[in-house]
Parts: sequence; C-alpha cells; structure tokens
Amino acid sequence: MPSYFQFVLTLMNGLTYGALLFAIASGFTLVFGLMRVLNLSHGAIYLLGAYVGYTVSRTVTDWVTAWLPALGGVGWVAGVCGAGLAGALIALVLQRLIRGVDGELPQTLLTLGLAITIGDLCLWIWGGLPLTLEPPEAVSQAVRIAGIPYPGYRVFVIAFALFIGVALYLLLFRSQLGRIIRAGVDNREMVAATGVDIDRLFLKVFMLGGALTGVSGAIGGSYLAFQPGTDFEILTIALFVVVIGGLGSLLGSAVGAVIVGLIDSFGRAYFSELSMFLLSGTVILVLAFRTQGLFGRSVERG
Amino acid sequence: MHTEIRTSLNERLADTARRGNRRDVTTAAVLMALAVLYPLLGTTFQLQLLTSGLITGMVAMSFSLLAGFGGMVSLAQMAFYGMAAYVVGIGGHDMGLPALLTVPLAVLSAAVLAGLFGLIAVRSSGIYFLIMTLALLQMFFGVAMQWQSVTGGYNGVAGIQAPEVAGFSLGDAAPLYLVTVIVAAASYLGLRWLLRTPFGLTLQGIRDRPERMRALGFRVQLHRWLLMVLSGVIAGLAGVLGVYYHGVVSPDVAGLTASLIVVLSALVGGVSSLVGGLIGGILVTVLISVVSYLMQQWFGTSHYWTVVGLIFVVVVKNFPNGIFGVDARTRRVLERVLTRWTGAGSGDGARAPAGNGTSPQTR
Amino acid sequence: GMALGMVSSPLMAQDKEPIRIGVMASLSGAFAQMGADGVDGVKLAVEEFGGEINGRPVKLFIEDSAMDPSVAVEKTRALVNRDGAQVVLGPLSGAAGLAVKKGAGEFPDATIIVAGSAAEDITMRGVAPNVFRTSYTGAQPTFPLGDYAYDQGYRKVAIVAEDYAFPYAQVGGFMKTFCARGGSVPKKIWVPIGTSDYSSAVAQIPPDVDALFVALGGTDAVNFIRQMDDFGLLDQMDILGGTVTVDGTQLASIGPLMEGVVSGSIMSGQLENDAYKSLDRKFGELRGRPPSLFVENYYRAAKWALLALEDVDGNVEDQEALRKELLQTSFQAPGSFVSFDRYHNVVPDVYLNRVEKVNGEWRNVPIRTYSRVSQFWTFDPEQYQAAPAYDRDTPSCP
Amino acid sequence: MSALLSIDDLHVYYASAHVLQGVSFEHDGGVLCLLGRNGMGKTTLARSIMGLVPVSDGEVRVRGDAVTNHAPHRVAARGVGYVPQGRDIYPSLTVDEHLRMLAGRTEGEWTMPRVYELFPRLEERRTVHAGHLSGGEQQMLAIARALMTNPSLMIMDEPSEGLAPVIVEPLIEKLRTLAASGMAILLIEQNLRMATAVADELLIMVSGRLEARIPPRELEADSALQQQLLGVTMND
Amino acid sequence: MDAALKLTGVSRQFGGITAVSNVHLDLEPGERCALLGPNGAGKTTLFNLIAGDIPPSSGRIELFGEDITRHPVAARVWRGLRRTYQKSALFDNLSVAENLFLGALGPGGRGHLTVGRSLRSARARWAQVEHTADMVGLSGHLTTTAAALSHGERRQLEIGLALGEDARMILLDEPAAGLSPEERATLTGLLSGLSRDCSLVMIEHDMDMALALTERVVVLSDGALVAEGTPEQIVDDPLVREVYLGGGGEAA
Ligand SMILES: Nc1ncnc2c1ncn2[C@@H]1O[C@H](COP(=O)(O)OP(=O)(O)OP(=O)(O)O)[C@@H](O)[C@H]1O
Ligand SMILES: Nc1ncnc2c1ncn2[C@@H]1O[C@H](COP(=O)(O)OP(=O)(O)OP(=O)(O)O)[C@@H](O)[C@H]1O
Ligand SMILES: [Mg+2]
Ligand SMILES: [Mg+2]
Repeated sequence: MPSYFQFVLTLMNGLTYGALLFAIASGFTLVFGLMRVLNLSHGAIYLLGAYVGYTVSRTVTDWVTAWLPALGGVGWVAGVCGAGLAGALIALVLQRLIRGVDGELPQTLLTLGLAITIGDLCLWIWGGLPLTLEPPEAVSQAVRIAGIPYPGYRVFVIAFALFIGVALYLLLFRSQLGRIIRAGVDNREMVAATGVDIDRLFLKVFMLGGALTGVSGAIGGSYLAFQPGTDFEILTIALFVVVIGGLGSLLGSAVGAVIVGLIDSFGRAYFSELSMFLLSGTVILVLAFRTQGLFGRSVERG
Repeated sequence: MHTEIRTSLNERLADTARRGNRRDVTTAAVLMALAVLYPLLGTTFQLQLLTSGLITGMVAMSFSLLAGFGGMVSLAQMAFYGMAAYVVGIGGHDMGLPALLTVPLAVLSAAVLAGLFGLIAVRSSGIYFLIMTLALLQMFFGVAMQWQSVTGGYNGVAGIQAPEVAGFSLGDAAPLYLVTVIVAAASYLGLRWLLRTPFGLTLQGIRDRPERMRALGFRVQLHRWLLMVLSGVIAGLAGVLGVYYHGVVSPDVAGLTASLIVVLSALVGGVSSLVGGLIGGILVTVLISVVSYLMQQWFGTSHYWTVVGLIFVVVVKNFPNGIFGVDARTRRVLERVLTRWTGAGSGDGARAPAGNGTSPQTR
Repeated sequence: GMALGMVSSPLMAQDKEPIRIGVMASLSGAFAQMGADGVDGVKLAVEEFGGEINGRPVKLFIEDSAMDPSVAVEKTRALVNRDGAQVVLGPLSGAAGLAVKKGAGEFPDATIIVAGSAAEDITMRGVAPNVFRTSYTGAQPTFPLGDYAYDQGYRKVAIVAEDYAFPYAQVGGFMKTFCARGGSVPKKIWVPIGTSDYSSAVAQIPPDVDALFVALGGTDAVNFIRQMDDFGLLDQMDILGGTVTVDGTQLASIGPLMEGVVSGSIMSGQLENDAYKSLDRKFGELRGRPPSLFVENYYRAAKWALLALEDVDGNVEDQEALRKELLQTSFQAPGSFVSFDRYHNVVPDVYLNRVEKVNGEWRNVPIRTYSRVSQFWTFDPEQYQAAPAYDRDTPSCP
Repeated sequence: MSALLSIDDLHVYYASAHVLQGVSFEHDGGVLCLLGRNGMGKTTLARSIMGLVPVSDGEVRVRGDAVTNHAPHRVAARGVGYVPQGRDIYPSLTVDEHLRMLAGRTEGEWTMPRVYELFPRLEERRTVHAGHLSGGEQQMLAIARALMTNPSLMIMDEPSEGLAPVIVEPLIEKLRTLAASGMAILLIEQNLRMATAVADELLIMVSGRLEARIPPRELEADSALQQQLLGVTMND
Repeated sequence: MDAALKLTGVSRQFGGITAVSNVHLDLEPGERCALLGPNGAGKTTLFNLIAGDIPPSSGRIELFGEDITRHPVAARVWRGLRRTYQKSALFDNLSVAENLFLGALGPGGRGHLTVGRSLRSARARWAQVEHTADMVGLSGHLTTTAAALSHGERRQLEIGLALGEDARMILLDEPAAGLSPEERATLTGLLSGLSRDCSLVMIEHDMDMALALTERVVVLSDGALVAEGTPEQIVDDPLVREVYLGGGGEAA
C-alpha cells in the first residue's frame, strides 16, 4: 500500500511540477522564437514576478480584508496580475535595450547583465528570506485523486498550464495574428514589406511573454518558496525543458516539461543518490540522439 | 584590370606573416617586460588580483576560442578547469605526488575530459550545444559533489601546497604571477600561430556553414572535436594555475558564478579576439573587486552585483562585440584602409572576422 | 587604475592608527540573508565598544565570500593584503571556512575568527595557531538532540537532510547519541541542496517512524514543511529540527506550521540573560525581528575579538599576545557563557528549542539546556578524531 | 498630378561604399525595367525604395508623398508590393499560410483562388512548408505573396530567376495584363528576353548611376548600344 | 571503362510525395549533360542524392565504378565530386579570397586535419584562389566579405567554390541564375573551357546556355525521367515542349 501511495503521489507530483515548468518554459519559447535570443533574464523575471506578486497580494489582502473579509482571495489575484504587469514591464525594458544591438552573443550578454541586476535588486528590496504567496482557500482545498488526498492548488496549477498551452496554441497556430508572428520570426523584413508593423506586434508579443513569465512566478511562488538564487535555478530548468522538447516548439515544451517533471519527481523518489545526474543526464541523452530536441525540426532545406 | 590586387595576394601573405611575426614579438616583449617589472611596482594584493584575472582570462580565452572560431558557445570550460584543479589537488595533496607528475597529468586529464565531452557535444550546434555543455558542466558538478571518497564532496580538497620553481614557491604572489603571465602569453601566442595557419580558416568556415564545409570535403566533426580538446588544454592550464593560486578546489568551480564570470569576461573582451579573453578576464575580475569594495566603502552596501550588471548592460550597448571585437562596420572601414595601403585585406588570422559574434547569418 | 590606486600599504603601528577588522560573510545568492544578519551582528558589537579600543578606532572591511571556498580565500587576501585587516571574522560556509583554515599559514599577521563555518576540521585534526572558531561544529548542537529524542520515547527516527557536509555532521551528531542509546534510523532521505519540490521526499517517509529529523536550511526547510502540510502529513508526525532548520528566518515565514518542532542550537529565541536581552532589543530596533543565529554568531565573534583586544590594550600588532588572550577570554555571549577549548573551538551551552507563540510572535523557546557542550560531546577527543568523518552512510543504525 | 513613383537624386552607402550615386527617375504606370550587370546597385535601389536600407541623401516619393527612410510597412501601406531577390519566403509557414496571412488585408482583384489559378503548382503544394519547396516554387510563392497585397506599384527583383520557361511565359502575359489594367511595375531583370518582352521602357544602371532610359525596341535594334550598356550583344 | 556516374533505379520520397522516382542514368567521363525539367520536377533533389546530402529511398549510385550510395558527403568529394547549390551557401563572414581558399583547401586535403599545414604549403593554393576568382569574374572583390556581395556576385562565388584542379565531376545547380548577360557569357566561356577530364551535369533554365554547352539532355518531370537525347532532339520533342518549354513555340 505505501508503495502504491508513493507511486501515485510521485506521478502526480511529476505532472504538477511539469505543468508549472510548462508555464515557465512557454514564455521562454515565445520570447526565444521572436527574438532568436536566449533570454537569460527569464529566471529573473520569474523571481521578480514572485516578489511583486507577494507584495501586491499582501498589501491588497490587508486592505481588502479590512473592508470585506470574505474577499480575501482577491489579494492573491491582484498579486498574480501585478506579477504579470511587472514581467511585461521588464520585457519592455529588455526590448528597448536589445534594439539596436546586433548579434546573438551581445544580446544574450545584455539579458545576462539585466538578470544579474534584477536578481540583486530583488535581494536589495525584499531581503534574502524565503517567501511564498498565500493562494486563496478556494483553490487550496485538498482533492482526492485515485483515493489519495492531493493538494488542490497543485491541481489548479495543472489547469493553469493547460489553459496557457491551449491559449498559446490558438494564438500562434489558429489565428491570423499567429501566422504573422511566425512569418515575422522567419523573416521580419519581408513581413514589414507586406505592410505589417512587425516591430509593434513583436513588442506586444514580447511583453506577453514577459507577463506570462511574471504570472508563472506568482503562481509557482504560491507553492514553491522563492529567494535569491531561485532565478538561475528556474532559468536552468527552463532551458533544459525547452531544449529537450526542441526550441520553438510549443508541443515540445509541453512534452519536455512533463518529462523533466516526471524525471525529477521519480528520480528524487526512487534514485535519490542519482537525482543530481538525472536531469542533466536526460538532456545529454536526448540531445545525443536527437540533436534538435524531441520535436525540434528544421523546415529549411539544407 | 585588377592586376595590382591580384599580384598583391601572395605579397600580402608574406607581408602579414612578417608583420604578424613582428607584432607577436612586440606583444611578447611587452608582456614579458610587464611581467618582470610588475613585482617591483605592485603590492601583493594587486599581483594576486591580476593573477586571478589572468587565470580567469585564460578560461575566457578558451571560451572565445570555441565560440569565436568554432561557433560553439560552451559553458563547460570551468569543468575542464576544475578537472585539472582536482587532479592537482587529489594527486598532489591527497596522494602526495610531485608537481612534475601532477601538472602534466592535470592538463592531460582536462584534455581527455574535453575530448569525452566533445564526443557527445560536437554533434549538436548553436543553443543545443550550449545547453549540452551546461548539462555536462552540471554532471561534472554532480560527480565532484557526490564522489566524496575521492573529491572530498562539498568541501573539496583544501590546503593544496604550490610547488617550488627555481627556488621560489608558487604559493607566493610574485612568482605565481610571473608564471601565470608566461603561461598565458605562451598560450595566446601558440593559439595565435595555430589560427593563422589554414586550420584557423577551416574552423571559421565550419563555424559559418558546417554543411558547406562538409560538401567541400572537410571533416567537420573532427575539427570541432579537436578545437574542443584544445580549449580543454587551455582551460586545464588555467586550472593548474588556479588551484595553486587558491590552494583549494571544490565543486563551486563548476558553479554558476564561476562560469558566469568566464562568460562575462569573454564577451566583454570580445569573443572574436583571443587577447580579448585575457584582457576581459582581468577587467571583469578587477571590476567586480573594485565595485564591491567601493559599494562597501561609499554606500555601506554589499549589493555590488546590481552595479556590475548595469555596467555590463552599458558596455554591451556601446561595444556590442566586446572591447576587442571589431564589429562589422569598423572591419569594413579597416579593410578599405588596408586595401588602399597594401592592396590587401585583413590578414589577421587571430581575429575571427565574425561581424555578429557567432551568428552565421549576417543579414 | 582605481583598484590599484586605493590600496594602502600596511603601516607600522602608530597611535590612533585604526584597528582593522575584516568581515567575511555570504552576501549574495541563496544565503545572502544569513550573511547580512552576520554583518549586522558585527556592527552591533563594535557599536557596543563605542567603535574604538583603547583610543584606536575600529574600522570594518566587509566582503562577500559567496559560499565559495575559492572566493573566501581571495577575499581573505583582499582583507589582509589590501585592507590591512589584522583580525578577520568569518566566513560562513563550511567549505569556505575549511579552505581559509588550511591556507591560514599565508596570513601570519592576521587572526581569523571563524564565525559561522561548522566544518569540524577547522578545529580538529590539526589546529592552526591563528584560527579560532566561535560558532559551533556541525555535530555540536545535535548531540543533545539525539539524547532528547530517546528520552521522548522515540525509537525509530527517519531523516530528511540536504546532501552535503554540514547536514552530514548534524545528522551524525544526532545519530551518535541516539543510536548509542538504542534508537534506530531506518531511512535517511538525502536531497540535493536547493530542492524546490519536496513532494517526492515526502512520499518516501516511512509511515511507521516515531519522528522525523529534518536537517534542511533556508528555502529548503520552508518548502519541505509547507509541502508536508500540503499533503496533510505535518500533523501526523513529530518533527525534530537541525540547527538552521528552525531559525528565526524560517519562523518569520512559516511560523504556524513549525509549531511544536524541537531543534538543537547554540541559540534560542527566548533567553533570560542580559546579553541576550540587549541583543534582542538592539537588533529588534534595527530590523524589527528577533536576532537570528547568524546575528548572534557574528556578534559573538566580534565581541570575543574586541574583548581580547581590550585586554591587550588595543595592541593588535602583537598577534601572539592577542591570540593568547583570545584563548583565555571567556564571557557571557547572548547565546550562553562561552570559552575556548584547547583546539580553539568554542564550548557553549546547547539548547533544545520548541517553536511556540510568544506575545504574538513565533519564537524558539528553550525547553532543555545542556551546558558546556564540547565539540567532542562526551567522547574521548583522540578517539573521536580518529573515527571516520561523517558522510551519507556514516554513522549508520538502521 | 504627381507620378506614382518618383526618385530624386538618391544616394545610398554601405559603410563607406557609395553604391547609389544620385539616381533619379519617375515611373507612372506600365512596366519599367531596370537592367544592369551584377553588383551595379539594382537591388539596393529596390530596397531603398522599400525602406529596407537607409538612404543618405535624396528623396523617394510615392504619389507625391515623401516616404524616404520610412519603415517598410508604411511604404507597403501606400500600395507598394515587393518581390525580393532571393525569394525570402517564410520557411516555417505552409504555402497556404503565406497567402492566408495576407488575405483580406487589402481590397483588390488578387485573392487566394486567383493566385492559385496563376500558379497551379502552388495549389498542388499548398500544405507544404515553404522551406521544403523547390527553388522555382519558392519564387512563385514570392510573386504570389506580393500579388496578395494588391499593390498599385509592384517592385519585382528578378522574378523570373529559377523559373522554368513553361512558367515564365504565362508570367509575362500576366504582367502585361496587369500593367494594362493600371498597375505600375518596376521590374529588375537579367533575363533579356523577358525584359524586352514585357517592358515599356528600359532603365540601364551602371555603377550606381542610371545611364540610359530607352524603349526596348531601340536597344534590340542597336547592337553597338547593347555592347556598350550590357557588355554583350543579344542575338549572336 | 567505368561510367563516371551511374544511377540505377534511384528514388526519393518526402512523406507522401515522390520527388525522384526510379531514375536510371549513365554518364561517360568527360560528358556534358543538361538536366532539365519544370519547377519541382526533382532536379535539385537528384543532385542532393548524388552528392549525399540526403540518402535515397531506394536505388544505387555509382561514381567512377564505385558504389557510393552510403558514402558520407565528404567521402564523395574526395573522389572528385563537386557541386554548387541553387541557393548560394557561402561563408558570409569570410572574404571572397578566403571563401575560395577553403574551396581549394578542402578537397585537396582529402578531409585530413588542416592543423599541421602551414601557411607556406598553402601558398600554392592562394595562387589557385586568384586564378579561380579571375575565372568567375570576382578578382576585383577578393577582399570583400561574402555577406557584402550582391546576389549575382554571390552566384559567381558559389560557382567558384566548386571549381578545382582535381574535380572530376561537377554538378551545377542553375549556375546562370541571377547572372547578368555579360556574366553569363563569361560563365559559358569558363564552362566550355573546362578540361575534358571532368564531367559536367548542369541544371539550367536558360535554354540558350544549357543547349549550347551540352551534348546530352535529360528531362525530368514529376520526379521521373521523361526524355533523353541530344539538344536538337529534345527541343523538338513534343512532350518536352508541353511540360517544360511551354506551348509558345520556339525554345531558343
Ligand atoms: N525536404 C523536403 N520535404 C518535402 N518536400 C520536398 C523536400 N525537398 C524537396 N521536396 C519537394 O520535392 C519536389 C522536387 O524538388 P526539387 O527541389 O528537386 O525541384 P527542382 O526540380 O530542383 O525544381 P526547381 O527548378 O524549381 O529548382 C518539390 O515539389 C519539393 O517541394
Ligand atoms: N550588405 C552589403 N554590405 C556592403 N556592400 C553591399 C551590401 N550589399 C550589396 N553591397 C554592394 O553594393 C553593390 C550593389 O549591390 P546590389 O545588390 O544592389 O547589386 P545588384 O545590381 O542588385 O546586383 P545583382 O544583379 O548581382 O543582384 C555591390 O557591389 C555589392 O557588393
Ligand atoms: Mg540584385
Ligand atoms: Mg532546383
């Protein structure tokens, strides 16, 4: 019985962790797809989102509960929105910085400089204590899965990730806007030459990616504590997810996220001595056999 | 019609070789003079800071070698550094072997590790290669951390004694500084020579268009692999110096900050230039040291990373290709001037003419 | 340019020449808060002495050791060679402390007072003349906890701890005493440092153990405890904590969940002595929360150094005398009355603290005090040092 | 009434290379064909009209409004269509998506069915990623894409490159009808047969300057002129 | 004597479509052959199969009597096979001279490492570079970075990359595309002057040039070989007129 319990729990944990990773990675993929730049400040935006979400949700909760205690959950929602806003703003700053700087490496270095600064500023502003947001009761009720009680918030995270996935899929692959975005990724100049203000559009999508990352920070920060250093952990794992799945592929990110989530979860549960190697080992193994990740493919003829 | 240019090609080769040689000799002489004179001028701490910067610079140079000339942005360089450092630590400190044995062994091990990593990694390219090396670095970190009986785990190997060279202990600041300058200069000149042979051009071709190189009959994978081993040797040399400098090696060598500093150094110097890596290493090391000191002294705060990060942003905005990286426009102007003067183009083999870092498309 | 220009060469001792004290703590990354607390502690101690000893101003130089032994060595050099520090307080992490101790021969003219690093070998298996430790070894505060656990009637205890040297020692200290009395540890769950999702660890805890010994720090402890609660297991299990598991820093964020957790430390959240009350008040004024272990550790180290300096009339240049004086100094630190053993390690009281709510604040309240606990507990020092060092599998009593 | 396109003393540099050295001409309907050897600056002219390379001096006007150095989308919004040299299709979009993306954005005769009618080969390959198309198919797609914007001025940079004769012929027909129905076409061509077949007038560019503006018949008739302007004679 | 190139039942599918289907071809050493066909007929794909960029789904490819169906790209180059690409694939960051140098260095090296080869031994190749640049009309651009070339100049360099002393079989994919009439004339001169030790297969939509340079024409349509013969025979072939030359009438 305990082994059944452990297995189901581990499986569920893998899936919920994978769900959060997907939310994080999809923002990364979106931004990478647009700018062709490794956004190394991705983790920092996540962390900033978490911190801003924390402060906003605290403030609003205090304020709201003074008037209408029943609406305590509003604070958390406000926090998540604040996190999204913060993420979008940073994306805006980043885009302004990158503009006019040519080349992948210099642009990457810019994002790295920004990441370092944001991370340290967070430490400056919020101190080094580990923090978490308080999600509202409504989404925290334990639910029973396969007869096992399971934290409701984690189920909520799965729902959130599914929503993000579907929404992004519809946006990118089933809408006029999506076709233009993908065309712009392939060749910005030509899209502009057919009459589309691609720079404005890209800025918006870029900010959307930032917002998504910020929101992920608040959502993730509601059950995984965050502190200085979380930024680069998240960045590393997002990179792994995205690369396992194949860059620029939404489906790839989803599969990569679930794989990483499951490996992490089962690795820790069943091979704890090796858990340090499992993730990097998976990345190496996948890339050794599929140099473009699982779903990465080239649509350009050699 | 274009006879002047045509006849100049052969001359140009002879000429760049001559000029190059002269420049090499000058560079070497200046470095040597600096090396010999500096202990008379500098304080112990300055020497130590410069040593540390040069060691970082060597790793950065090995990074630039791969990134600038091979288009392979590798985060694994600190693993090669660490490998050599651990071999010196374990062999010299734990097992008591003489430095004469451990040092070559250490560099060899770094090369072997680079070769092993290379076997797996050279097949991928671009960001996949980058992430692959990140994963390999983490593997190295994991082994250093987990294989406690050999590596000492989290604590690593501490108290490593530096050997004596010609009666001077490398544990002292000045002798170690001198040796570091010599090793760094020798590595630089060696690489510079190597990259001016057709090998250098071959690498750049592979960087820009591996498919086409294959279609021209080159062994692309072999060249990439060899470059990786070479970079491993350089990083390994740095590792030997580093472990004597610090007296300790721990899994942190493969940690985030160490790699971050290497990458920053290389990019600040400019990945398309080898000497950029060396200078970048010194600049970044000194910068971090100075900023953290000043932030404490002036503002009483330890948040120097905020400022360091901002400085990088500003530097990149103004020198996108690093301080020593010549960007495409400057290069074209240079070329024109060169053409006018000598009827020749840029023959500086030690500078990868990558307009945009390693990006193969320029438009 | 600037870096090189601002280095001042060490001058001969003159009147009013400042006493230069270097402080090393991790001020960036995941352990930044602990380091910042430590720096606060040092500043409070210096303030207490009016910022001077025998008319010589005390000048502080603060550096970030970044939890990295190589960096710690470099920063010690910066403090000694650049700033002319004659006393260096720190570093914080085990590996860093070990590296500095083993390389301490390089600094004959400075005294290094380790204020946080818990690696045993800093004061065991070889003593460096210029290295002292005022904090504790990893096992020192958990020897009594094993004793206590057995008294509580626990016979089977499972362990969740981070996979590196400090937790090995904490678990080792606990098991040495617990197993010696007949207890058993059927399962040790080692998790990589910085784990965010503990659900898998939670899933592995054997249901039939009497208690769980948790040796995690910082975010790790917070994540673990929260997730235990998420899975409804927190109420079903007694929890024992390591020294940094239930520090004030954690209590600030998850106090209610920690209620009733008993941990072993050289500090407590509520002590009756005046030194503690004074530190509590001053630090409270500064930061609005009770002093953490790290505040106390660094405060204690600084105060120890300053007391000794006072006794040698501020003549910091005579390092021989300073070190001799240091070794003989004993005083009432906020944690407890402290003195050095002949291995240069502190002999403090160890408290077993339980998390309780005091005046609306979650605090560690001492429930038992073991006075004057040596780094060797009650074992013979020679035998203790000859035994294998703690690791994942040592000791073992399944 | 100002001309549809008028270029006045245009100068363009790449770094310090002076590539366009004072180009001036007007174009107000029909097919104007730009000829010149490789590297003379034809593409640079087209790109500078589109706002894709910065102009250092001079002016580009579309229907009298200056668009010099305007963003490409603003130039395109004035009814300028562009078939770039080297195709520049979007590899990761399917053929269908290329066209659908522009469908309905502009009013005019060109709709997806019309385009497919002109290039039946594209319809056969509508679900294929454009990156997998053959060179000629990509060229058709580039032309089709420009047509889908329903331009009143069409700039075509070597549209016949890589197209089989069996495709070129109907294309010539189509361009003629388009021009007749009012679309102005600026055609850059290396295929002399095509150039002389469709053009109302020829512009000859040599080293960044316009050397001549003549009707095709005049050039065809004068082999000395051919030799002088093009470096070859057409009918040997 | 062995055929220079022998294709036996070569096919290649992409997903559902057959780009090349069951092609048989025999080419004598020194022969000049034009490969014609409408857009999307599979000409470039056939080149890719011969050069080894993609493996055939079925069939067998022999080069100078040796089965090279499974050989890697580079190994074919060492046996004297050269090709150009329809879409120029140049080393954008290198100068024209450096591009050509690599074009001369690679095949000559038989794929060995280029590490040991000093500048001195490379001298001869630089001379060769000058010669090649001259032939393709780029001698005025030796020091220009490839990225700064015009489209047509890139096409010229593309051809330059495939020329070499030891080439025994050159595959040219639309060499005249993008070239101005004058450059076309130069190219025609260059190709007709190539040594007869070297075979030539040329995809070309410029009929004047293709027919003037070759003695044999092969026509591909929908992946299959539909006609073969001398230029005169092909021009008059009604099927070829229908699928390729267009109903219009005169071909040349
Ligand atoms: N990788 C691929 N995936 C899918 N289809 C492909 C691929 N490569 C080629 N094709 C298809 O195979 C067919 C033949 O292409 P190929 O490039 O060989 O034509 P071609 O004869 O060279 O035409 P052109 O004269 O236009 O260059 C085309 O319809 C093309 O779309
Ligand atoms: N990006 C660039 N940077 C620098 N110089 C360039 C660039 N693009 C083109 N040039 C140079 O500008 C000149 C004109 O190029 P352009 O592409 O306009 O020629 P073109 O007439 O279109 O030639 P083609 O018929 O070959 O397409 C050429 O000499 C070319 O070398
Ligand atoms: Mg052109
Ligand atoms: Mg083709």
